[in-house]
Amino acid sequence: MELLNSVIMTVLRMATPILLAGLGLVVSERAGILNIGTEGVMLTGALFGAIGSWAGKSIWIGVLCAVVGSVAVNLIIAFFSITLKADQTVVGTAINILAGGLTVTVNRSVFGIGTDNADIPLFQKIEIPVIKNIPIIGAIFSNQTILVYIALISVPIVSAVLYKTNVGLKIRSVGENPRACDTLGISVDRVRYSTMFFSGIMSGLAGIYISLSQMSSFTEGMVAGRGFIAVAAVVFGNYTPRGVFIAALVFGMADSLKYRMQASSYHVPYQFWLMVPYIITIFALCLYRKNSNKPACSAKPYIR
Amino acid sequence: MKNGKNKTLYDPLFSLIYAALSVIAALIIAGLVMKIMGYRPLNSYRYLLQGSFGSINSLCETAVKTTPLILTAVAFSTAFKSGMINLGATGQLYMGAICTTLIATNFDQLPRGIHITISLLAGIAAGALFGYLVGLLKSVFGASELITTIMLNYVAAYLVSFLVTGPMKDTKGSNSNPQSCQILESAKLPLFVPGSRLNIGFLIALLVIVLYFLFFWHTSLGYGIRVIGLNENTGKYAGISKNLNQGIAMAISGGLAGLAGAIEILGVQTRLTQAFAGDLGFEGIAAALLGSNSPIGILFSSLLFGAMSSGAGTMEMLAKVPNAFISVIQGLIILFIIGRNLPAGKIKEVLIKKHVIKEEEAIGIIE
Amino acid sequence: MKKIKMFALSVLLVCTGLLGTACKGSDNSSKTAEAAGTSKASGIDKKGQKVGLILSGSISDKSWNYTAYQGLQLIEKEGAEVFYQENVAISDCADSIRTYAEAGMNLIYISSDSYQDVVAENASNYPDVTFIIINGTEQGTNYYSVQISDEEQGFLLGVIAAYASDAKKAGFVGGMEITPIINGNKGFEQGVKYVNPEIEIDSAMTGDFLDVTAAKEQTVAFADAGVDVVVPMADDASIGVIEGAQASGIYSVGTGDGQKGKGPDTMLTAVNKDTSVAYLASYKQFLDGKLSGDSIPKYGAKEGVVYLGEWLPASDQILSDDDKEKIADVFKKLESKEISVSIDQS
Amino acid sequence: MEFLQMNHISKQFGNVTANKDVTLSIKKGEIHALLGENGAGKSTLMNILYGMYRQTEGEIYLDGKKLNLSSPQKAISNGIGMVHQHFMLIPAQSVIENVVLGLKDNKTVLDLKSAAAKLKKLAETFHMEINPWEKVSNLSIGEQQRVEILKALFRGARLLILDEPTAVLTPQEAEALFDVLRKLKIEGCTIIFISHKLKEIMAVCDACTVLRKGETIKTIWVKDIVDTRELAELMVGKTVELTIKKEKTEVGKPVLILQNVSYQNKKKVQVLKDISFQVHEGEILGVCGVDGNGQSELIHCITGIKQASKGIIMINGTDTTREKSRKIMSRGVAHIPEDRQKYGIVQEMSIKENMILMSYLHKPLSRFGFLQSKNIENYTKRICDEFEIKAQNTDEKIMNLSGGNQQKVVVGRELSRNPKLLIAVHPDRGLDIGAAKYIQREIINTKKKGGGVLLVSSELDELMDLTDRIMVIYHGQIIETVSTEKTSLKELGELMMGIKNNVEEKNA
Repeated sequence: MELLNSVIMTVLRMATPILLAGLGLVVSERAGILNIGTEGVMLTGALFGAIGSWAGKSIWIGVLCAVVGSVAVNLIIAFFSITLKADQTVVGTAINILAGGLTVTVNRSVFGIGTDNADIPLFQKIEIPVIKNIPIIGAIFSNQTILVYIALISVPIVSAVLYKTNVGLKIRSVGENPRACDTLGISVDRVRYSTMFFSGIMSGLAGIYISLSQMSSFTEGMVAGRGFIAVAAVVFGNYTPRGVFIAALVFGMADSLKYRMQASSYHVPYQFWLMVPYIITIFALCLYRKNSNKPACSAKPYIR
Repeated sequence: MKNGKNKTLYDPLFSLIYAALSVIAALIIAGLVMKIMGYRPLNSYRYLLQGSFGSINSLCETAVKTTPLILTAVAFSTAFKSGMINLGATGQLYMGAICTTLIATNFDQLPRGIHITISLLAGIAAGALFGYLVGLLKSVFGASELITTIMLNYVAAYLVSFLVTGPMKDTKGSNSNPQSCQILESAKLPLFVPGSRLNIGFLIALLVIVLYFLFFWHTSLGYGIRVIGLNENTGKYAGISKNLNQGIAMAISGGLAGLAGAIEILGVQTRLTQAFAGDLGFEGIAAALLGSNSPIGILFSSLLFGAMSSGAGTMEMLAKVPNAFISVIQGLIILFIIGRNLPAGKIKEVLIKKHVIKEEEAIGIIE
Repeated sequence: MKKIKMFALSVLLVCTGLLGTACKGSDNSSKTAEAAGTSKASGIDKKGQKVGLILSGSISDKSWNYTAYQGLQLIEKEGAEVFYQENVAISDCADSIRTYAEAGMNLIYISSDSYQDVVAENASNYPDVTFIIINGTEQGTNYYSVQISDEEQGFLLGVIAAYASDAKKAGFVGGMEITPIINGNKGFEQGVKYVNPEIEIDSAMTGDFLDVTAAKEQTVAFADAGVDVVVPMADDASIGVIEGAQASGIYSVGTGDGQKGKGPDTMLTAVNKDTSVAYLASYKQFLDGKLSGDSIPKYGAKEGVVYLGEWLPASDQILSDDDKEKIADVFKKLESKEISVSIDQS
Repeated sequence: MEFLQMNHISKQFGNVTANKDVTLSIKKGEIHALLGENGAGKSTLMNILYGMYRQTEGEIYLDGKKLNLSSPQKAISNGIGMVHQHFMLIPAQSVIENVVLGLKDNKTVLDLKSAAAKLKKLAETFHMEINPWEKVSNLSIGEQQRVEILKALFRGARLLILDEPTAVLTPQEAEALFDVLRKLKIEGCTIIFISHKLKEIMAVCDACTVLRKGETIKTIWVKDIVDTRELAELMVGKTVELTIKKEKTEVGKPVLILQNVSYQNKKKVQVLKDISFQVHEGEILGVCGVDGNGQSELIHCITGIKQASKGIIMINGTDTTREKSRKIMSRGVAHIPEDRQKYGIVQEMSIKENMILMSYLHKPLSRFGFLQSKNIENYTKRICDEFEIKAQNTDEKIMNLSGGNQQKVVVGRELSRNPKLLIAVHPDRGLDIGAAKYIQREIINTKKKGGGVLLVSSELDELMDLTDRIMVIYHGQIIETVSTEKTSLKELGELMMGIKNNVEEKNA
């Protein structure tokens, strides 16, 4: 039982950053933006969160900085891909390269190079009074940091916003048929910019989760491909929040399996466990061919 | 449709000037950032230059670094010409490197020339197959190459990691790092300038640029691929198969990336290690875009990026600017290049608006 | 309107960056200025020496490369002008050596034995330059090796872990399978067996020195498998092991005092390995012309490279004073070379 | 007082005049037809009314109020709704979502249920059956059109513009649509009905304004029309003076034979039904019909872009039914495609590169897989001279050429291959008179050289000028083949509108 709890907790921990970023991406991808640059955006969030929390002596200032940093980078991507109609892949690639270099440099000039971790306020684990006492669920769902709860709660919220609200309808429509939206008086660019704003917030949270919840400081290159995985999770999850949730769990599961397998005596080389999620994504991509929710105008700039 | 402004915008000379301006602008902004961070930009740039062009040796190093960039850039451009965006150069490069290493660490009876040739061919073949797989996934299942290539990058990287920690691990060496055995002498690429690391790989890369030019502008197959990439409908009308040509282009693209991996192994690395390619794949994409997929453009932009990464070491070693800063400069250069759409976008917008109107007119006429 | 928003945001972005920079500001700029300037060293010999360091990882790894960097800083205090390059790929090492040699370095430190072949091949091209390979096994006319006793650190870790394990199951989380880690692991096994041959040992490599998350999850997985004491040897990622132990409520022994903040309730102590001592010592030998190719010096407990950290509060829960004394005793025996740890057996 | 009054509207695109001093007045509660040939300016006029384009000159009054329609939103808020020929729907979403999309008074959380109830009620008022929760992609074309109409009505449209609404409908669906329109009229809605099908206009409209070449010709009451032929004449206008001399040539053996060819598209709609005909050497066979009656599919089947689902196609005595287009093209077939921008050329390529599109695999342009630049250059120069293509040099990008010159490149490329069979689809659409006449002469030349020509056009004048025989296609069937000498514009106009031979009845 304890083992199960622990496995589930690992899965949750590993899944959270992918889930957070993925939920943001679902929204912007539904509006027709394929954001390869998420990796760089998350890195920025991770670093800015650490800086903010350290300089402001409060985790909440950290959260604010992470969000501001990520949103800013995401809006740069938006500016290039929406206003300048640049190729979204290219913009994303450029941002990844840029952020990779900039975070290293900024990190060093801010935190210096030392063993003494600067004293960074971190996320505190939260105990939820009632749930805490329920046997299994209590162990899993109580005593996590707030971002895990935000990620979990965001799944139904994002789902509701996408499918039940006026804004959500606009977002989905803009990705499907921008021209039709234009004839109905919806500003395609404005909707797309807003989704990039939101996705920036989520990527920022994902970033600071990695640096200050999963870990306790920023280290260089710490996002380690999770941004790309988040992009893949959206495809794998067939562009729905619930799907992204499942995808994030699968990715988290594969990650946790890797450690379990090393700790046990099964010796399937861990690299193969690590490959699994990527291969599953490719399979998912092939299978969704007919029933894909992929927006019809994904990754295409709208030119009036 | 005749638009003077538009014409000048795509003029090669204009492109060259624009690219040069982008580089300068990126350097200025990066310099400012450096200044803010407490480094000395001018001093750093001096070392950057010294490290890339300062001596025969630095020139050779620049050429060494340029070699895989040219190959991955041409790989990206080849796929791009057929309308495919191949973000998988990294993975294809690894697959090439694996197969090359397998051949190059075995078969010690082979004469040198043959051993090298077979090793290179193995790399090309492995990369080509991996690239073709992407084309196949697209034509059969409609899976977007954007995602599949990124996913396959990881698969290949983990495969390398598995091989060098497991089956291909060097158990006889002086240290126990996860790496393959050293390749045999008979498979090492001959040096081009003795005493440096510059090997004939650079010549191969230059040859590839020439072949790239010949292929797309002077062969029937290349021409057909370009038609598909530029206008699928016209291709259909002329009976040029989209699936076939995109598959061929992806295979060539993957093969070139595989060749990059092969040359790295045979000429530079001499053994397979984890993550030895680093960001080569993505830098190749950047070089291709910077050179707007033209042979000359790719040559110059690869040289630029190659010079940067060869100078980066010197800049770091002697001006103490972190290596990572080169990425900042590269990222900025790409962004400035895309910024070209700023004026072009506006003009295009007008053009396309006109076109749309025409289209709607046409629709009005048709039905 | 859009543009104004964008502008405002970019200003914010820059400001946040600046805020951070400013906080560090003065400290940082003085560092670079100092590096370029001269020092007030005493001996004539010491002045104007140029020392380069080639690193396999990042100096911010808070471990191997960081202590190497600290060693370089100690050397700088001795009056030398110092330079370093991080994340040098093996294939680029030759080029780095050339650049340093051409820039007039007198001494070049090579931080890892993975570059050994390259150094052996290239050293003769630069007869005026001296090379020191950390953890190397070969010597030549102008290159020398200096070894760090990773096994002694591992041994001590093993001893402590053995005393602290109730479940008779101890875990070792390594980064990648490279020489120092492998030696450390061998030492660890001997240390555990030294105390109690019946204790079961679980070892795992995360395959990465940077992926802190991987190290943490590996530790949690160990805990689930019944391990109740765990030790890290994964450079940057070691923190993850301490955090993982804290999270799953098992004990850990750190590899640096700096890690204690990550395991307030479960970290017992640290067995430090400060390679900077070795750097400084070998530099002094270099200055005095005492570097010799006869035998390879090994820096361990005796030389002050490996040393026991202070006992942390958590240690009182599981270790009796008697245990602690025994551990201190083992350390003394290591210092006096009464116990020698072998790396030959596998 | 007129409900809608458009005064002296002119619209200029560059140097093309789409509308010239058009005046349109419509009474409240009227179904008003806008009749005209393709390119007569109907769509442009309506797009101006819907705020998509700004008129160059002229004023619009609705209910006595002057309107400034700078965007579709403005038009919508003034009670103008438009059902575009290409539906502006989002297939992946449900009907009700499509209907409420972008409504001004939407609440933050959508109340789709009450909206659906409202929609249902609205639909019932007009005897339309619709399931608000069905995904649009699952609906038939007719149902989708209903959604479009409801979308407009839901937004309170008082004036509804229907752009060629029956073009995509089956006769039954069209009948249902007419019922809806009549009902709408009773409820006080004003409707503008764009069409060139006389029968429909007679059936459902109150008045009709005829446009020709961007100008208003006449507005008449439908009840005053005694003979529909009168309308056809108004629409088509007087025959343009013949400048091309038709010469009799020897008609030889058949180069193209179709036997009972049928084609079903992906949506399982029977687009072509049992088509049989022959084209002989030295003959031009015209295909006449309103666009969208199966012409494109017919051409695609012959040229191998699509595969016929039934029947046999023979070219020069070989069965090519299952052959790919490249093979077919190499059998001496030339094809001038319908939309040169989309199909005929590659904009980003040079003249030279566009010139070799069909023959880049063959000697002397290619040898051992290598393109022979010298031969290509000479080849291109020769064609440019021969076909009077005006360009600075052969390396010029084709997008920098005028539309006429672009088309000349296509025509030159195709005709210089000395085709035994030429398939030309709207070869002079969108060209100025000079270029159009030039291309027409070239088509005649092909015939003189002994080639057979299949010419698809919706311009009757062109067909009368060029062809020997004319085949009329209607709803995917050949309903009549006439000898050009013995027919008249009037007869053709009636045939293509399905008046003379009532096909629908024949089908039933």
